[in-house]
Amino acid sequence: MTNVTVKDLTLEFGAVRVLDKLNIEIEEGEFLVLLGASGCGKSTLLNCVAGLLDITDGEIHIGGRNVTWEEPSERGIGMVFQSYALYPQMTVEGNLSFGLKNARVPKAEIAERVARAAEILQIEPLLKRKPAALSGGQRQRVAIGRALVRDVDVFLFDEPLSNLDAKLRADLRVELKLLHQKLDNTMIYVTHDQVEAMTLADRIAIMRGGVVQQIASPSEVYNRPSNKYVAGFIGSPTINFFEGSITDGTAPEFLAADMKMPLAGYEASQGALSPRPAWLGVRPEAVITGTDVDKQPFTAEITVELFEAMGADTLVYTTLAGTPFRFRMSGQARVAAGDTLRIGFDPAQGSLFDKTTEERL
Amino acid sequence: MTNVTVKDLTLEFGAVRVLDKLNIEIEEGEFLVLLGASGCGKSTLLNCVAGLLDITDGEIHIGGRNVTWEEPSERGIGMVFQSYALYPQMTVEGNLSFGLKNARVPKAEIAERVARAAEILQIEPLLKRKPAALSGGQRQRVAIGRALVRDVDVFLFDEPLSNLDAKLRADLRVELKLLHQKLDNTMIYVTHDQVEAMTLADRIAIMRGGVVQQIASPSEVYNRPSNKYVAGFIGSPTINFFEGSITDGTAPEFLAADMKMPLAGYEASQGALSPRPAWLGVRPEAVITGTDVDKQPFTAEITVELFEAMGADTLVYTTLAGTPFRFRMSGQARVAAGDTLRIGFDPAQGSLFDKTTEERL
Amino acid sequence: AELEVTHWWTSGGEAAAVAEFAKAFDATGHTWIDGAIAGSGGTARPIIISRIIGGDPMHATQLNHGRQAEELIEAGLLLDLTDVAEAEGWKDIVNPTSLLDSCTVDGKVYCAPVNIHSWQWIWLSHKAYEDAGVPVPSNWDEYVASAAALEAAGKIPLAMGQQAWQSSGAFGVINVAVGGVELWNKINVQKDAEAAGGPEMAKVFEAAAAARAMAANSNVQDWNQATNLVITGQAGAQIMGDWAQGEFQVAGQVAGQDYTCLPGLGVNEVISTGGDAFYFPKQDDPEIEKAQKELAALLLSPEVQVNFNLKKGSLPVRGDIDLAAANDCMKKGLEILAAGNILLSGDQVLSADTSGQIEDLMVEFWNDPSYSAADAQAKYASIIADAD
Amino acid sequence: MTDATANANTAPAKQRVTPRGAKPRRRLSPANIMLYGTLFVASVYYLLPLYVMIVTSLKGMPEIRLGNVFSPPVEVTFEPWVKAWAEACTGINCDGLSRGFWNSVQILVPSVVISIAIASVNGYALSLWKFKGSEVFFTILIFGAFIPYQVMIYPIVILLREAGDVLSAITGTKIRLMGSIWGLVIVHTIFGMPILTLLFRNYFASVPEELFKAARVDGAGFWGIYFRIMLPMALPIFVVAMILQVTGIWNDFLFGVIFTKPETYPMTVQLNNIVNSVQGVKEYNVNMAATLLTGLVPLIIYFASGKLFVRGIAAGAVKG
Amino acid sequence: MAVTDSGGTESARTTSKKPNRLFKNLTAKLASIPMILTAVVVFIGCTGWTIYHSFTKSRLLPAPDKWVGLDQYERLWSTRRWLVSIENLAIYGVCSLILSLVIGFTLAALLDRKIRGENVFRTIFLYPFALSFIVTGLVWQWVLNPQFGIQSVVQRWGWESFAFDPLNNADIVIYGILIAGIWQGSGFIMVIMLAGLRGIDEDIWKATRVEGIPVWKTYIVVIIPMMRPVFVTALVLIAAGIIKVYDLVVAQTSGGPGISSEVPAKYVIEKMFQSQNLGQGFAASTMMLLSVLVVLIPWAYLEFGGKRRD
Ligand SMILES: Nc1ncnc2c1ncn2[C@@H]1O[C@H](COP(=O)(O)OP(=O)(O)OP(=O)(O)O)[C@@H](O)[C@H]1O
Ligand SMILES: Nc1ncnc2c1ncn2[C@@H]1O[C@H](COP(=O)(O)OP(=O)(O)OP(=O)(O)O)[C@@H](O)[C@H]1O
Ligand SMILES: [Mg+2]
Ligand SMILES: [Mg+2]
Repeated sequence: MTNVTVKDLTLEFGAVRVLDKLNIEIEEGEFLVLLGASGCGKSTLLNCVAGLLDITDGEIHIGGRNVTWEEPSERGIGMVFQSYALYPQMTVEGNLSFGLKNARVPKAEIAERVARAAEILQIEPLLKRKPAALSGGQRQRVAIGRALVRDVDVFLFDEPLSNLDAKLRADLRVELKLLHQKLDNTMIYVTHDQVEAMTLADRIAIMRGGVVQQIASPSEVYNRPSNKYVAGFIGSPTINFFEGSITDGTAPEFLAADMKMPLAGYEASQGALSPRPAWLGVRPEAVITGTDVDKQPFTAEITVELFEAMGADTLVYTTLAGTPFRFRMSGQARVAAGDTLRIGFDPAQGSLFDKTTEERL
Repeated sequence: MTNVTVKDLTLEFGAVRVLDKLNIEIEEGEFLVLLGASGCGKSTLLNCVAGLLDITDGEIHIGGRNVTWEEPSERGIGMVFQSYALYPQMTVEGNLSFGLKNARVPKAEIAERVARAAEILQIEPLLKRKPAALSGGQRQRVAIGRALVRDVDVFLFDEPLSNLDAKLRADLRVELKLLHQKLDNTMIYVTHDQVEAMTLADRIAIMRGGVVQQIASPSEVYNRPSNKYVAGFIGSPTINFFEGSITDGTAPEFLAADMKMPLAGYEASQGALSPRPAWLGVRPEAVITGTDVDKQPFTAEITVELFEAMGADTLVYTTLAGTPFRFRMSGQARVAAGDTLRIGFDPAQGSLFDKTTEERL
Repeated sequence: AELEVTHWWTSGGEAAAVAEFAKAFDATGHTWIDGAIAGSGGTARPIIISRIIGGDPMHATQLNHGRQAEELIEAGLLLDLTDVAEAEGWKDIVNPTSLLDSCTVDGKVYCAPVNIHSWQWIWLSHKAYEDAGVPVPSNWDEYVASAAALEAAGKIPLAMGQQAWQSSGAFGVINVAVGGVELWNKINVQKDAEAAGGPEMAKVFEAAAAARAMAANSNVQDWNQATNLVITGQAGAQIMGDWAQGEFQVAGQVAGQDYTCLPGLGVNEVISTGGDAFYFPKQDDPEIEKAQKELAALLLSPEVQVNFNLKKGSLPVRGDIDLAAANDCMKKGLEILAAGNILLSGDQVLSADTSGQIEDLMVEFWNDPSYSAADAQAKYASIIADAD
Repeated sequence: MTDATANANTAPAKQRVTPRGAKPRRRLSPANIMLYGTLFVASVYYLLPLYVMIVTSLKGMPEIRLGNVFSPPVEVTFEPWVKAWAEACTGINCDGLSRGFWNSVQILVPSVVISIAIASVNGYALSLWKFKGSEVFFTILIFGAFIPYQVMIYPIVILLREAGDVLSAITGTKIRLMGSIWGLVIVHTIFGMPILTLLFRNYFASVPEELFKAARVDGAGFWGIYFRIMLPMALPIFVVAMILQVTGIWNDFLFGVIFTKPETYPMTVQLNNIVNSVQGVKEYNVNMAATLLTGLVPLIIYFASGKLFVRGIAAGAVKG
Repeated sequence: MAVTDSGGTESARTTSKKPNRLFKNLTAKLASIPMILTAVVVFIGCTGWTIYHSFTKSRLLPAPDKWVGLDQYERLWSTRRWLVSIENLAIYGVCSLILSLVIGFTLAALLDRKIRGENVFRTIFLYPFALSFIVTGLVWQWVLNPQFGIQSVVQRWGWESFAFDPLNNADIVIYGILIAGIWQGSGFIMVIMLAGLRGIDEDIWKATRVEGIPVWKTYIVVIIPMMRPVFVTALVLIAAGIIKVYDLVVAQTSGGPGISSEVPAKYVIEKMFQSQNLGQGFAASTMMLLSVLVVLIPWAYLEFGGKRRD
């Protein structure tokens, strides 16, 4: 059953159209991540769903009701902000119970709900403190708690972890994931951190300039990006693109500079691959070195120009077919600038994009 | 030849001792990264070296001179800040030349040096713009340029990339590395991002509470952390620790809960391993799954509790020997919560720490 | 030389009078730079004094003569005019002599008195009485009796400004009229607190309380606004010094025809001999000092005295001049003066501090109908007891 | 499934209006009536006196005596304005406010410039170049903001006299601070210092510290950083300081009258003279015209830079 | 923050000499000389001078040798006018503090509701601040004048018994002054409040809307507590103005009717210059200073002692 439906949503700030006839359907219990570069309209979309912005056109349905004209508090949503937006003068308990008190929920029930939320988020010892006396992670937990106590169906998160440091972010990410498994609410989560997006999402919606580019499961988005933008946006280190063309012939091949890359086995979206100028994207971790290289459909000899040893992995920078090329090796591998290496990969596991439309082939 | 020497540096803010008899020697042309948790005194140390803070005790030598009481501008250093700290009212060119004008460098030479720096950093087209009209990455480049034009021996960076988004950070990281290779200046670089530390540093100094914990090359820090703090601090995802003890016997073994892990081949710091309570640290990427498992000295059967698919890799959360245990699998691997997997690793490749002193054994 | 002269004569009649000084002085080849400060002595005095103390004094300044300048003289900040006084024979011509006495400290003369101002007048509006249909009274008692008729005709019986010095001055006038000169002297000169608290004084306070009731509807601030009420016939009378005459004159009214003046409220016909004097702060430029002395002499010259006092409505300080052009009221005053019915002025006998305290008391008393005469008298007596 | 919910939702909505697009808003909602009503009532309170001033200044005296203060002028006359500007008398000078205008300007310009210059340097030193005891001096300064001016007049008169003497002794020429424009400038600088210093200190404290450090590394000293970096950045707060000082100094009466002479009396002193020199009846129309004329300079400044003022306040004043 | 003057211990082994502490930040110290002089000589010196002379029998000129102990204070506290002044100041102070804050905040909050014509309204509320107290006093004297002002207009409309003549009624005259004082100063407070409101995180508003908190309640329960520093700034500014109130009273009522609108600053001035009793004036001003200290010291402690903004 769909829980949140956004129909033809258009939003303009004055003359600027920030969202353009946007459609999204979100299933009950789904964790949808909105991912995109800064300024692409993620927060705007979330605010529209929450009712915090007056939309220009379109409809929003939550839990089967058309809530387009309803107040935020009546939509059955809870929202968590990047800046936490805790009420600084109230204790954690006050923060959690403020909305309930205002809705005239009986005292006993308030206490119970607060206690439950505090337990779930493990913030019981903090209940009497003021936000200023909390660390960033604790604050964010309280902010989540504030949405939690409202017993709503839909949670909206606007970059909830951006203000935390890397370690804390990783921890809270896991907590959020577990929380979702426990509660099974619908969650819409805005981020521009792709690790968060990949690990948390049931589906990822990748936005660009107010338009959804692809909405699919993380692995689909990662492995079968629907266009060149998505492919380049997702993945770190960034995917390598070769500019070239698909050659006609019995077995399709990709011709970049002077290199021929066999495409046998490529799962084309529209059946067969026809010859045309195109981009080929190859992920850095798809590249293989060492003993198994020769099993790969495509192999080449490269010179290490620069390498970054990051502990677990080592990133090697080189040039292949006239374009800069990055690939990943094990952290245990010993390389040095100037070394010559044999690498191999399967171009058919990569992604092909039309040269002009940049759509996946 | 040592270029920067910090001798018994002590710094107190009022009653709080932030740096405590700190000693570091930095070779000419070396890239030293100061790594540590927030508040450990990295910026303070850097400011002391730059002469922006009055030190309480100790000495600072740069290029063989005792500069302890000299003005920042006389020390032959350039500094780059996290917030870029560009002068908002000046054009990029004005920003670059401000220091030179202050030093009454002849006009022609200023122009030349600015041009050279602009070329190195590829910011020629931006020279006439004000900082407000630049993107984050461009601003940071200008900030680096400001240090560059001063033709100094020592560059100090205080988290120069923290304010940039992930992608830009990765790009600029590479640029910095190349810049260092080209200039061969001494660089002291503060960060709390370990990827930066690992990839950029010739040596990493890991700080904690104003004290240097370990100062060594990245791979040494990563593979042979000198104590438990360093081991836990470096590496993402975090290293797994088993609490247990080293058993007496012909071949040393590590006993955690009911599991026996062979330690044959462990390179102990002090010769032999004597029986004692200890921690064993095993990195998540040292764990092997799939066909080669049985070649490993230690194998076990685990149940997947949670997994995070991050595209290139998948992180699996489980419990081993009674403690939470994380390990990394290829992004292509298909796992689900509840799956049972066979894993293996070589405990001797891990790190052992004394239970009480937490020093590496 | 250019002499900067500060004063607070800014109302119509006053300004016209001061212009006479300026004209005469300019005629001698010097320049009079006018430094008028509006808003009564209260505003002007701090300015004058701070400038003298601050070492950048004006060249001449108006001050009420009397005790105000005592300390400035002691501190040696004011110019000694004894040689001018002697040369001009002020001792002989200044009448009454008390005026010169007030300028004299340790036998030296420090100021040039320019006029005699008497508080002891009541000014009655003919128009108001015509409108009310009662004859213009000829003394205080008649006036009090006519108040009801005035009120019935929608007039304010007594016009009073609300500034403290007006309240205090009007009380002084009633004091002299009702209690007599002797009582006044006992209290103000001898500082007899017992007399101040005594039964005779009680009568004065009762009379003042009655006057207060008559003035209840008069809510103007400045004295000349109150005078204007009389001029326009909105009010029956005003107790005010002879400077009020200047206002009648400017309004083109004629004494005896449009208004009546009663010295000493028509009861005790006396003139209090307060007045204005000019002081000359010390300068270190002999050129200027010379000009200052010239100005001092000029101020008392017969011609200037006549012209000035005619405009100002005050009495000249010399007894040897003929004021043929003077109007009825002035003539009345001159007669009384000639008869020697004179009274020292409050400024001459009380320190500014004591005057200030009395003003505070009076302004409160006049404006607070619930302040009983007895309470006010008790407070008054205690002020007199502490006076120095 | 999706279709089902969509249909279920749209079907009954066929009869009603389907909520779509922006929520229709009533212009005259009770909330809006309250909001604008309150603003309107408040505006009346704030505008009433200005209206009275303008209307009265355009009436003739007879009309004033008859009508009420609020009735618009039947016959508009600019006579009072002319009189206030050029003809009103104080003592024997009958040249109205015109005399004071240039004096005010001559006092205003150096006072504003010097007081702001000194206060901005103070604020800058206090926020970025702290030295031992600097906070103590600052605290004293803030206390100074609360001292009634009147209390200080007497000692300051003496101080200026002594300072003048000292300067005379040093330079060998006769210098008088008391009574000269420079004495007044000093007084304005002193009394403007507490609030202005607070303003600048708060502003400069909010400037990123790294900027300051970068400039130090670049070899700029105290003045270099002040003039080259901080000054250009601090425009909004300079606007605030300038507005506060212009209005404060222009409106000042007490110091103007005590520390100047008749030939250099500022406009407010002339205003006081005109308003308090009652010649017969109070000429309310002239008084109002004079009042408006006197207030014109600060009013124009406010109307012209109101937006910058608010922005500057936001930048500096409320962070303390 | 910044360069602190926390010099270190002398260390003999350094070859480079440690500079003298006094010359550290020398330029900064030199540049601060005007401030230091003002603070020490003017504010401390003059205050001390004033306090000292309040124990003397100074008349027109300061007389440091005529020591009279507490006489001046005894007289001060037995003077009705002083007591009235204090009472007036208290009433005026409390009312103006509360009203300025309430009106200033309310107007700021209204302007912050994204209304049309914000600039116009803001200018209307702010312009009186550009006028001097003298002007303010005069205008309001005129508007409140029972013969031509509001009272007469309302009466002419037919409400014959309408009475509103605060300036002529000793019981309420201080409120008449208050009306003018608020008119003049509340616009500035409004601007400060507005600046404060604009600094509030937009997300807080969103959070309260999601939780369904009514707007008025959000202001009272959430926003106002968050604006504490702004209120403190406003409070300081208002309080500094209150203690100095003088011109307004002089222009509007000259302390009348009677002594019913006297204020301490006026008492000080008049005692010093008109009554030529410096000692008494100094005693009164010392009392004023004392009251300032009573208010200020706790504040200063909170601001500077409690949390060091280093
Ligand atoms: N109140 C507003 N008025 C005008 N334009 C706005 C407003 N709010 C946002 N925008 C514009 O709308 C676009 C989308 O903004 P939005 O905040 O939704 O981006 P975002 O995807 O959330 O970015 P970020 O990752 O930086 O949070 C931006 O170009 C922004 O400039
Ligand atoms: N001016 C100061 N006064 C007092 N304590 C200070 C001051 N500056 C820093 N500290 C303290 O010194 C310690 C070290 O601060 P420092 O800024 O060097 O940390 P850091 O390692 O750079 O942290 P981060 O990664 O957050 O930048 C912190 O505990 C901090 O609270
Ligand atoms: Mg956003
Ligand atoms: Mg830091």
